[in-house]
Amino acid sequence: MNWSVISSMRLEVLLTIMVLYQLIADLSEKESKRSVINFTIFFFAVITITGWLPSTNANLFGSMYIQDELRVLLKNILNVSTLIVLLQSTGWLNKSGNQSKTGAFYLLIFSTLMGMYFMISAGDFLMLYLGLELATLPLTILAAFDKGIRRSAEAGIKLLMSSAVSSAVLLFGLSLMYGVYGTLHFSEMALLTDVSTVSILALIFFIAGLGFKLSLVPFHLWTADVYEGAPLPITSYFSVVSKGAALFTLMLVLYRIFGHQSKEWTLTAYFLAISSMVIGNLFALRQKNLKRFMAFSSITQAGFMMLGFVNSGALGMTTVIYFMLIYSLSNLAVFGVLSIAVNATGKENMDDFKGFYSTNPRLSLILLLALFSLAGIPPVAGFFGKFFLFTAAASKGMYVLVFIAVINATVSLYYYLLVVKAMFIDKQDKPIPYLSTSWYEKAAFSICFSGIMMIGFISAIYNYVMKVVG
Amino acid sequence: MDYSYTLLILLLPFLLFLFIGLVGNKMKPQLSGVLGTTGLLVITVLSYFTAFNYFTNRTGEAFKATEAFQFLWLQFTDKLIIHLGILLDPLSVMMLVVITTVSLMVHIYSMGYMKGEVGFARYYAFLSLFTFSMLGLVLATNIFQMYIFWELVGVSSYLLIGFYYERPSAVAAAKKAFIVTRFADLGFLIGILILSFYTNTFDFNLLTSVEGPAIAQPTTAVFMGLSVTTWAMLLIFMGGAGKSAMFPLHIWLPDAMEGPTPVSALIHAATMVVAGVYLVARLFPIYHFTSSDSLDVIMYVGSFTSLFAAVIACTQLDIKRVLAFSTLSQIGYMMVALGVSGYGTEGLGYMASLFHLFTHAFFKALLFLGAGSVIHAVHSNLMTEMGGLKKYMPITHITFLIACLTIAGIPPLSGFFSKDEILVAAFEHNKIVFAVQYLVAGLTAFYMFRLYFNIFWNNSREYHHTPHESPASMTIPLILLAVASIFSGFVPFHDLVTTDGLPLQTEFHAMIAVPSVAIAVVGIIFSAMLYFRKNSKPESIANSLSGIYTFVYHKFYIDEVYLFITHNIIFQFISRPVSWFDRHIVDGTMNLIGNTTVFFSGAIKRMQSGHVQWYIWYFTSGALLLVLLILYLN
Amino acid sequence: MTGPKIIFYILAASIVVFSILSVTSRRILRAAIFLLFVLVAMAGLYYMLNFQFLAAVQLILYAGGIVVLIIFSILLTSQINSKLDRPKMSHLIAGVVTAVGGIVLAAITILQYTFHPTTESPIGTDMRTIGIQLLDTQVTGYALPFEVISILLLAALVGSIFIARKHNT
Amino acid sequence: MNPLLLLLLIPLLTVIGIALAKGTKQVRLISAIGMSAQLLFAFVLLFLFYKERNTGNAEDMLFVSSTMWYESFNIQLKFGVDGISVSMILLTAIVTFAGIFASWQVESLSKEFFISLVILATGVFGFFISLDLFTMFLFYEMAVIPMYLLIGIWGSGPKEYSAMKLTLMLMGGSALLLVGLLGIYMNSAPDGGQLTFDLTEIAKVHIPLAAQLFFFPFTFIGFGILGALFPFHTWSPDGHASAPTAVSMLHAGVLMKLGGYGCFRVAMYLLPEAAHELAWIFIILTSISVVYGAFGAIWQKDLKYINAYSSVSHCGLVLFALLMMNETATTGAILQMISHGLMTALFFALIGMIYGRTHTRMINEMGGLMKVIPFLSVVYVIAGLASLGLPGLSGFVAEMTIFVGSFQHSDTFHRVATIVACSSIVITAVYILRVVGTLLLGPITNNHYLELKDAQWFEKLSTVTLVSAIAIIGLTPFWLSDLIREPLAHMIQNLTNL
Amino acid sequence: MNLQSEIPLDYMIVLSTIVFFVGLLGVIIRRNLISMLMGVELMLNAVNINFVAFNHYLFPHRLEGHFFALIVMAIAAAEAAIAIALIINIYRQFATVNVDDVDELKY
Repeated sequence: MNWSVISSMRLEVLLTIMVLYQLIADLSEKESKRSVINFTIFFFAVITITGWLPSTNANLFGSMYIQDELRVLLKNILNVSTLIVLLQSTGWLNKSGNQSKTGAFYLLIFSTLMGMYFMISAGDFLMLYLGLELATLPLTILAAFDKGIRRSAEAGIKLLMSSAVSSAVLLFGLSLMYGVYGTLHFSEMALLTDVSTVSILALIFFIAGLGFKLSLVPFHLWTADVYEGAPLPITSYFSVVSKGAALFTLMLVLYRIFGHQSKEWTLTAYFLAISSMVIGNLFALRQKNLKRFMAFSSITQAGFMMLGFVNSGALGMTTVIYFMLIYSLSNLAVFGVLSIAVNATGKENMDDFKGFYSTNPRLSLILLLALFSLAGIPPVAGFFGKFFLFTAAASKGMYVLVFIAVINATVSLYYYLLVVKAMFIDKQDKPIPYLSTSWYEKAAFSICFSGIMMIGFISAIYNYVMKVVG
Repeated sequence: MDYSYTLLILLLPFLLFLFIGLVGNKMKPQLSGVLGTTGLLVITVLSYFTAFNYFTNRTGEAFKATEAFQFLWLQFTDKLIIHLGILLDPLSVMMLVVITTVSLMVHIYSMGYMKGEVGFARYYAFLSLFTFSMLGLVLATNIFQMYIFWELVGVSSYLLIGFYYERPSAVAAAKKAFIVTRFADLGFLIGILILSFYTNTFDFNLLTSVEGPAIAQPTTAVFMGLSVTTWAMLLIFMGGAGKSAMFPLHIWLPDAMEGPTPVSALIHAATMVVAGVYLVARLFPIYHFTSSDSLDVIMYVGSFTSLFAAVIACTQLDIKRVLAFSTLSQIGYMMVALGVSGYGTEGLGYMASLFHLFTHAFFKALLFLGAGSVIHAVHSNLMTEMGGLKKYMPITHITFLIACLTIAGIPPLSGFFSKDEILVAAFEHNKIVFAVQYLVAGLTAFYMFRLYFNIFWNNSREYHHTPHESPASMTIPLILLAVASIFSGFVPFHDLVTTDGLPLQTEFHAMIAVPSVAIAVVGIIFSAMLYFRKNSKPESIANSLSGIYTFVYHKFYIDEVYLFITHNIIFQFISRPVSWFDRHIVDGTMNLIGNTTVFFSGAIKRMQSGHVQWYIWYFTSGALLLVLLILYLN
Repeated sequence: MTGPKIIFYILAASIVVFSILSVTSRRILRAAIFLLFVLVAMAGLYYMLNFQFLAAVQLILYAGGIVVLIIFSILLTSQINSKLDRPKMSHLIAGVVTAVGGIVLAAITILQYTFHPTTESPIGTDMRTIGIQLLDTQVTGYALPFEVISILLLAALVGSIFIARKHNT
Repeated sequence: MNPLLLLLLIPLLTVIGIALAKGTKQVRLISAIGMSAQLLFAFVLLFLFYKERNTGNAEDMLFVSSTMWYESFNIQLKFGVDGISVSMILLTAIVTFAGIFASWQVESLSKEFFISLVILATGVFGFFISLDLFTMFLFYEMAVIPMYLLIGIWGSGPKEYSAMKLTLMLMGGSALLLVGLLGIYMNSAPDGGQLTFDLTEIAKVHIPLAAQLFFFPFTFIGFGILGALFPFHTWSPDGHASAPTAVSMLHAGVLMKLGGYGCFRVAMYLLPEAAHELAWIFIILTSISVVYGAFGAIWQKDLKYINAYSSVSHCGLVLFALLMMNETATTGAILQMISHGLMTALFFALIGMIYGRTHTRMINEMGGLMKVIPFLSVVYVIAGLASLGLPGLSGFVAEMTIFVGSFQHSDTFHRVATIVACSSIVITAVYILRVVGTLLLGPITNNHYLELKDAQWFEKLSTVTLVSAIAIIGLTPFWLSDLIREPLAHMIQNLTNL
Repeated sequence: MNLQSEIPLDYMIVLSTIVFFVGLLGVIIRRNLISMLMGVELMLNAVNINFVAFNHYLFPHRLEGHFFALIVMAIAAAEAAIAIALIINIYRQFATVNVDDVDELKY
């Protein structure tokens, strides 16, 4: 264990320290929760920053742990999203009932994040599976975190049951892969190029397992219920970080290891893309509860991400990462506004937001921009993300798919506009009163806002992603 | 000789229009009137000067058409170019004189007639606009410039008819006039398009010159038995017929009498309505050389219209309408003359037609202004409410009588000469038409004197306030015009305005002249018998053939037919269904798309049943299905 | 018909039968017991495949741990002699179709594929090698998973405690 | 620095200014100043353009400046103008200027209103100056989306429905468009080499016919929807009816022109062979919409609906002329865009002002307004005369150029279609005069119309601006048609000799 | 002892497949949360059979499958623990462990 190992694994190490700190802080009664929160956020900000420091590529533990520029970037994206989630969660944690949950909350969050780290920089399927479980099981607890609230408990058990089955299916696939390839080390599997029915079966089972976390149709049905039932910070964590980790993992595995089976998995992505976009839209149309609404919107967005997978080249990979980055910031902006409103009033229905603009112009403007970004309206970032995804798909000549996608984009615009309508156009006699935002939330918003406005115009960001993907 | 000053003739009225139109309502009404009149006086002088110059120094044998001036206005293709310019040839110069004269008279007359009307300034602005566009029309160097001013004339006529815009009938009449003529203009436009497509030019000189593209290379293309050029010329004539209110496009003219009487005198008697004649005359060479068929059409249309109108005129009670119909019938004469005319030495009809246009302008204007002065005195249009006015308003009476004699064609008044020429031309060309026109001559005399007797003689009734002679501003124009209509017959017209610019030999045909005068006299006597004194003969006659009478009285119900077509066909059967179709079918489909989407989203909502076991089932079977798809189904 | 064969068939038969019983029997406690039998049979299978350590872990962890947990929770949540209501028809049909279809699909796919075994010489499965590899950081070493799983267990522990304890605190 | 960038900079500064402004007065003032500056600069640009041409710069595009933006996709920030774009920019500047003053009385949320209005204008300006398909598309959507808020918040009647319908249909159009653009992009380098979004570059290469045939409908219909192409025009009546005055002005006056412009600049210019192959379909559609729109307008009672349908008819004429693909007709089409833009903006402005006074738009509920609000009525008459093609006003010039140009087509089918299209001038006359007759003339139907006030200064300013523009074009069309024709010469050549 | 010679690999795979889907069947048809959990355990064990079998039959030169199985067992245990906790939680809230009654979140 020399220094270089530590430096290349610094994120994991630091995070472990965080976990342990939370354990201790939770046990020791004298430390006040508020200081714990402050310290945690400060410390995690430090972690996020250290992530951006230059790091050396490494291949540790018998290539079970791989660290390279791309993986660092992916982790950093997750870090930033997580940081925003934490910033936004302060409001929720400071609520009277939740004080006692702080320690457990952070511990679980960080352990899941750790799991995602390992998913991303896994060097073989064992680590990947381990990371996956580490990223899933604590989340089931978090989903059920609102103790004494039936919906939360329901969300927890639903998530656990379906995720257990999904991971079993994934495992079944892995076992078959093991039988076919004789090893589960990426480095060795990448060399093997034979395509057999079994390997395809295994691959699809594997995709199904990750598709579950990515909430692609038809593996998505837990999404809406869990999003609705879980406490709001957890929901946003689900919709951005956990989804992102699954996406990145799937991407790394498919592009880097199963490149020789690209024909099959692009086809799979084709079907998944269409089904996710269409079903997600159809359900989102009729939602009144905004958390549930966001769930289906995120399903649709996942469908759009699949468009990038249809292109099995570097272009596809780049656009997917780029889109995920933009999607995270936009979605987090939406959830930020929601969480403020929900924490203050407990209202989370679309109709409650009627006349929101009259009372909270700033928040509604941010929400407006975020929704436009999700809908892909220029000049905000989402437009660029979507456009490049479409380009990626079109460059493989998949014009039909692109056409379906753009039509779905239009449909999605419809329901995003419904929210806008509620906020700006509709009136109600008692709208949500003016909501004050804490400094943490302000910071979170400023990150999201600048991201949404800037990313599109600064082509350097895209170029950087492209360079990293190589 | 440099005619570039003629630009003023066009520019001045336009500037007057802008000036009076913009600041007219700021200044005293009278002032704008004076302004307009003086302006027009200048123009009149200028045009007389031009005419004098032009006709006195003819270079060589024939009159040459000279383009006084022109500039590029708009370029379509490298060949098809719209110039705005001034073309001086006998025709246009003659028209120049007519228009300016009558217009000046009307301007002066209106000073008295329109005194104290609201929108006096507006009235003069419109008059100037009309004068401008009419002059532009006759001076046009190319057919497209003509079309431009053609439209402008239509609009100014619209504005003037609708001058009393608070009177619904006036508004309706204006609308009708505009739309009918607009419809005719559509024909004109398409005609232009076709003509220009084959000849690739707009320019009159090129079009009408004998070796020009239109005549030298007539089109071989044939459509429904007529050459394409013929179609083009017919369509163009359609435009002319619209403006000149030839049957069946005549319906707007009687209603147009809703406008102020001087306007009727200017636009709907002397100048604008003869634009159709002018148009045909302008393009006469093409008509003559390339499509004699269309000339026949023109002849028959003209002849029918003249008879038709004359018959109606015998029954009308509104004096302005009587005059309107007589105008129709006179224009019919001109058309006939054009239709029967030949070219060069054969060009008697052409000359006669324009001669009649010339004289008609004066005496018809006179008639209208006289009628105006009567109406001004009696405050009514109906001849049944008049009678015995000769002792109240002597000047009007005399001048009106002169006018009536003129139009009836009593020598040596001008009408006699022009009408006589026309009859001669018709006689030489087509006997039937001649017969018709001969009959019409009699009818004309009859209904004009019916009018005259009913107004000035007949029973002298009591008026609630005694009528009195109109002010000088109105009587002076009457006198001047009377003079004009007496002597204008002696103008050596056949030397000046002919098809080819060369003087035309004409001799006096007693065997035509005498009968025509005779029938006129017969007509006069007949009407004198009926209307000189109050008696019951007219009623008895009317009753004896009541069916025909009412039929004629309602102008053969042509208006009703039109009403049916416009309202029931176009409105009910086209545009209403169209808008329904748009709302319910086209828009409906758009909404349907949305609704189906919503319906589907409702239909599949059971998928999210809330039972985790079903979620698991969807998950696994979905995965298996994918395997099936990827592995075995492709 | 050698001994091992017989034993295998017995084990296999018992695994299949008991697993089916455990998902079909309507007395939940019995179901748990059947599950226990399945697990034990599997331990035997592992043992036959020379994975003694794994077999032991199977016995301890599953038979000793999980099943006890399950039974415990059964006792906590429902009366012992209360019968489970029989499955809904729709569920039954859907489940059977999926299960059978899955079996057929997977079996066909797998059986028509011939696996190629390695040519390298086998490595022993005695405790020593297992122990060394478990804590080795080199290739074929499993130190990292070992560490990670500890975090997982920690998280699971904290989480379960948090959820399970009465929520008034 | 490229002078064109000012066209984007001024509005952006205006937006910032408005955002910082306090109170309706300041907001109005700033937006008025900004848009006046924009108008001024548009004229300056015109003169710069002439100057450049006179110095003998014969490039197709002037003031071209391009900076690479997205290297890997070869997306550039490339701007440049030719005669057509300059004239369209002029139009936009004028209409926006008039629009600001026409919406002088917006009180509720005035700040937001003007901001979104100016953003809309920015999108339009950007669209007209950009030479890169990507930025073009970006600005296109940027111009369309503010409509939703503008109609939804400040609109009237069933505003939510109309706003949503309009936005969705237009966005559906841009969805088609997106596919088309991507298709063009992917085929922009048929014989290897770097793909590009650059209009001028793509125009040089020959896109394979199959691709052209596949993507032309996407592109043309995509733009055509915004150009109110039958049968995709139904957003227009509802949208206009519900939109507030200035929005209708900008939308009908400027935004719909994006459609025609794009159809020509992108669809036909880049996919010429397909344009030739498929023109006949769209010629039929457009000649239908010319007559259809006019007939539809006859039956309407609501002023805005009448205008919307007449817009359908007029814009149909634009596309119709474009499809004739000869120099004259195309010139006419562009002229028609400009003239219709001005006319319809004027109409909507007037309708807004009349509505603001009488609180109804139903013509049969009004009458005799000429007596009480002479100024507005006279202007309305002028607008009406312009739209029925009275010589001396812009409409005549445009329509005649179109008709003559279209009739020059050697093919009989085209000429017959032209004659059909011609017939619209009569129908137009019918509905225009009907409106004028019932609305303005005749006796006053409603007695408390007698108290109505005539136009205020800002209303006069906005209407007079438009009227004078219409009159200037109508009286001296030569310079404009020259400005437009000059770039067309070789574009058409590119279209015709394949 | 050594089964390779006695029992073909396919038997093992078929066995595991059957168990796997039987477990799935249990998850789908059993409406008691606890018996669903048992179904899940069955599935995991089926997977373990695969790993162990492949390891033993095909790739005995390394212990990958073996260790994988080991890890899976550990995770299964953790999963079971969490599941029990959540089930108890549900039982507190809903006073039942019948999954059909846990459907407040739907559509």
